[in-house]
Amino acid sequence: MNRSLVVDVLFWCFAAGSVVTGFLVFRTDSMVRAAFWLLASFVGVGAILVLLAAEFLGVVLILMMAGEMLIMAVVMVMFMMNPAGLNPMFMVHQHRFAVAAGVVSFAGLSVVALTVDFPDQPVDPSVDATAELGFELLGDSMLVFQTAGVALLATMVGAIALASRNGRFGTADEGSHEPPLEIEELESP
Amino acid sequence: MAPGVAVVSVAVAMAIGVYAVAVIDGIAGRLVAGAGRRGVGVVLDPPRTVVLLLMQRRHRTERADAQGWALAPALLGGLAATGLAVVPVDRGTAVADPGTGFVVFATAIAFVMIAVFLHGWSPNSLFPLIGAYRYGAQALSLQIPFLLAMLATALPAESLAVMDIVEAQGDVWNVVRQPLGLPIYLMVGVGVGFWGPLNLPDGADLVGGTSAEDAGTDRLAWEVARAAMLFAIAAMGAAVFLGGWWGPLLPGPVWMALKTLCLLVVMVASRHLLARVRIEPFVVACWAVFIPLALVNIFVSGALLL
Amino acid sequence: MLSPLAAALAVFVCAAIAMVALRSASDAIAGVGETAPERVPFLGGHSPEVHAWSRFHARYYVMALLFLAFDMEMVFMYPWAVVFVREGGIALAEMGMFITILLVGVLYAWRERALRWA
Amino acid sequence: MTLEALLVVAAALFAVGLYGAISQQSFVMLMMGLELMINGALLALIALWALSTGGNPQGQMLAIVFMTVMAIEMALGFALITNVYRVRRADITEKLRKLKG
Amino acid sequence: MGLSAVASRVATRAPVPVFPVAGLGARAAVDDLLVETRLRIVDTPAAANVLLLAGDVPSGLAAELARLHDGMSRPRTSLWWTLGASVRPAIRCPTEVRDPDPSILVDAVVDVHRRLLTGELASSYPQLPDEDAAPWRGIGPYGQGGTGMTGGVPYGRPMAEVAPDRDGLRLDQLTVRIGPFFARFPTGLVLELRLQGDVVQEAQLALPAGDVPMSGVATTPFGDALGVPVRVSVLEVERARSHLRSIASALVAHQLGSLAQRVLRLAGKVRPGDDHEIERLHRVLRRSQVLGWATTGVGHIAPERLEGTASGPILRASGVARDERADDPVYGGLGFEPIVHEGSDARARLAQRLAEARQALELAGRAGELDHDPESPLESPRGRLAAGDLPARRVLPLIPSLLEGMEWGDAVSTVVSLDLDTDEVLALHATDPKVSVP
Repeated sequence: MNRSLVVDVLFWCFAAGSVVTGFLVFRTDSMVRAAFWLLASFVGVGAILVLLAAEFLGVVLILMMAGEMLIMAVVMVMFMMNPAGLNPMFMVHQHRFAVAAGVVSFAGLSVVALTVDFPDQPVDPSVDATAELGFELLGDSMLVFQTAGVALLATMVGAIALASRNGRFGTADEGSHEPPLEIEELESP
Repeated sequence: MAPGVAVVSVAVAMAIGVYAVAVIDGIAGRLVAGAGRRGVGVVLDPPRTVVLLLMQRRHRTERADAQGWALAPALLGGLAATGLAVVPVDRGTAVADPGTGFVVFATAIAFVMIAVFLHGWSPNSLFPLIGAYRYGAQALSLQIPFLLAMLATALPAESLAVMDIVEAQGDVWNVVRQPLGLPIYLMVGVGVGFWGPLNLPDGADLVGGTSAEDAGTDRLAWEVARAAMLFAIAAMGAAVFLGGWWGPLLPGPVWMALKTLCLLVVMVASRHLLARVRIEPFVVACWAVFIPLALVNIFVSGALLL
Repeated sequence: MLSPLAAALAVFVCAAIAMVALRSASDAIAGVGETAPERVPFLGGHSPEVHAWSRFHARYYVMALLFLAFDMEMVFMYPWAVVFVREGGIALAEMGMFITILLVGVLYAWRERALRWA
Repeated sequence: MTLEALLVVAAALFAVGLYGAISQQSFVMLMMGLELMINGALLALIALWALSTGGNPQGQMLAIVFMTVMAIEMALGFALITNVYRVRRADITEKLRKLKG
Repeated sequence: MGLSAVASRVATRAPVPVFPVAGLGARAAVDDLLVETRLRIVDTPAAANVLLLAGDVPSGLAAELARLHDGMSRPRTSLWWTLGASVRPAIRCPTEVRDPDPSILVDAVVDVHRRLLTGELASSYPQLPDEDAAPWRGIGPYGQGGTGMTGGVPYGRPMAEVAPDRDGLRLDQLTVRIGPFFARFPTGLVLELRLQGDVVQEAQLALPAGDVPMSGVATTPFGDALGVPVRVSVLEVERARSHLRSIASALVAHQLGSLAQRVLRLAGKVRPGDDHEIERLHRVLRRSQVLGWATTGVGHIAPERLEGTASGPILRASGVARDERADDPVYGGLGFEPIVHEGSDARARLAQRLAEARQALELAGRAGELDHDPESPLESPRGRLAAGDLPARRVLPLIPSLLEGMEWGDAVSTVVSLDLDTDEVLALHATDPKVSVP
């Protein structure tokens, strides 16, 4: 079988898969499923990256997303009412506007993609992209690399300070008073 | 490699591995229990139990996530197979040897947490649910030490292909270069395979945890997938720490098999020798002890390499 | 002929399908169907009052956030490991600095008791 | 697999993400929309890197930065959600608006 | 011969998955089944094909027993091992085994299982009617039995409600009743728990009332010793056995089943003067760290809280040297000194039992023909024993406050470390459904 045909078929499978699963994220009642649909969408994109000769980036994207989406699922279940979708639900606002924004952005971006003439300069398959990335990391982009480290440190400290209840400044919710209990019936379609 | 050959060879390896885990477990259990040497049972009980589980009707809970329940063992089994596929058996002989084989294996390990979480979430039952969340804590803490312990072995090879990593151990095995690496790898390996002292998601205090509601082939598929995962971890450990096919006299694949068996015995026997750990101290230990240790391992072995 | 990653994918897909097939095989042998009381989740004899699916309080959420940030280091370390020997001391120094910065975060979490929850 | 096709797929992912980010009431679902948008952007970036810039290593570097941004966004987002929920018991955006001041 | 016939023949030789329920006077016999290689003792009914009822299962637990039975996957059957009991179990048991010999029971179980697999014995029918937990179909926009996103009873059950938490996050609290057939607890112990995540927010004892024949309590040598003179060596060997069984169940709870088998075998064969055997066991346990990482600091009870409640090893593991045997002239003549451990946690209690088992065998070896005087105070393996004053009665009320704030695994370790006696817990159902907190 022709190799490029196989690549094409795989590409369209992964592309359709990642878009469809990306859409299903907002169409499922169960938060765990939503998180894992998003994971599937990322896996699809990761697979496309692999097809695009960015083998390392593709695989590492999938690797990273496993942990991130598990955390996503855990946090979503914590902070959603009816997290498992035992009752069907549809929690949206400005729905028509959102649909319109989605359609317009898709149309606009597609037009850009199809009309702008990008230079045709495919990556050289003989180059070891991972090693290239390593040299870039330690060479020209050293500053970016170290900045990322500092940003991640700031994130860790910030996230812990925000999320943890018991910090050195006392209890996080001390002095706050709970809002009165309100029963809201949310619209269902 | 032709797709059919790839799939069949991994399937055979998986079957042998799962059977080996069951037999080693049986022998270790009998030795520790001080039971008599009625050896036939140890060898024949695993296949008999497989048939028994095939005849048991599957159990379903009310309002379960049926797809998730079906997917979880399938995912775990697929991940174990993928992990096995990237382990080289001999020089130039591997089912798959991608340039990023190492990362592929790490990805398979990372997805185990998805499989276990899904398995515990799906039945909509208390004990599986607690097991699932507990494994979340366990796996998130294990992940980084696991990746770091493995990563150190890639330094001398200058490559992320497992074949190159084994090739680079011709004169000295990585276990000598990085004495800290293998213990950490085995510890986290047992944790990833949720076995023995680190079998927290399926623990005895949760009367089976994520598999508490499993019956028949649900249970069979889950146990098979888990044993295959242990086997894949042992095989990868043998390849990247114990020099894979390198060894005198015997042909390479035999060495590989022997080394895998060694690690498998250590991992499987831990179940009969070590008590269940507590989840919270374990998480703290992972972050405060094992991650720094794994980093020390990387930097010290890196510095010695220069 | 398959590229190695495609072989890995094929192995994954086939193994997963085989596991699902194995799981479904017994439905033919052992039968399907159960009554409502047979579907009640096991709690040791009592039936649950509420669904187990709930806003489950995963108390390790702070550790999970720490993981989100710290895990990123792996993305940087893989390419680093590949070029480590060729780059030499500078690679060791740079990654040492990067990791030290990140470890400060872990140390902070540990000091704030963010890794404990019970 | 042409550059145009890749960019269209990326645009589709981005558009779905945008739809989610605008329409969802709950914070966490909103974040999923953002993630999906970043996902589309990442795909477009790598497509351009691979097929249009001849494998300039800075493209890969940028992709890694994207992933880092994604992680930081998630970590801080979840921390904020936790904090808001703890202090105000709000889990959807409307409630937060109502509680302002 | 067809494929399914071959399959069932192969499967009949596999270890039989059994879910045991230990009734009155049957705990020790059921625990000892762990060493049988032809059986596989499982913790959940879903995994079992045979439900083994041993001894008297009180009729007060009939509804729970029926639910347990229905939770088993098919093919399934139940089997009653009478062990001297006369009251029939509340569910139908097609097979009864009257012989107390475990090997005869194992033969019977294997035979029942064979007949079940080959179709000679029909899989038992559900005990409960095929009804949902609550009517729910047809109400609300999706038939969930209510309106709104969290309203109603989807699939027959309501959803959990939020409740405050020490963490400051108001998340769902699950109210569950665990027991009376939870494998890690003694039969009959029901804990009503409020769980947030895997942490126990609130625990209560919920012992159902019911008629329990009191016979089971009297069958041990300690029960006899309340009324008639009993050899001290018999009492002390029984004490060592009881402690070893308790250690075995702790080992099972910490996932060391095969080590537990070794301990149970030892419990079955110890004789007076076998204290060196326990010394060896002590070395093994120290090596395997059971007494270490899994139990240190778990289930800590401040010694002052034990005043007037628990006696026996639990008290002595908190450093209080109180033992009824110290006041007994017979034991005084044997040179008895109470053993104490510091720590007050699960680890100290395990170590205490191990040390006392060794001491008991030593004493038994020295006791010779001496008898225990029924008038003297009696120290059972679980503490002071007198007519109508069961040790479990004093220990049970400690559990609720002890478990609060504990992670589930630690909670189980704690309950296991208290070594509650099944017979005593079941007997409390009969006499006093409300165990009051002292």
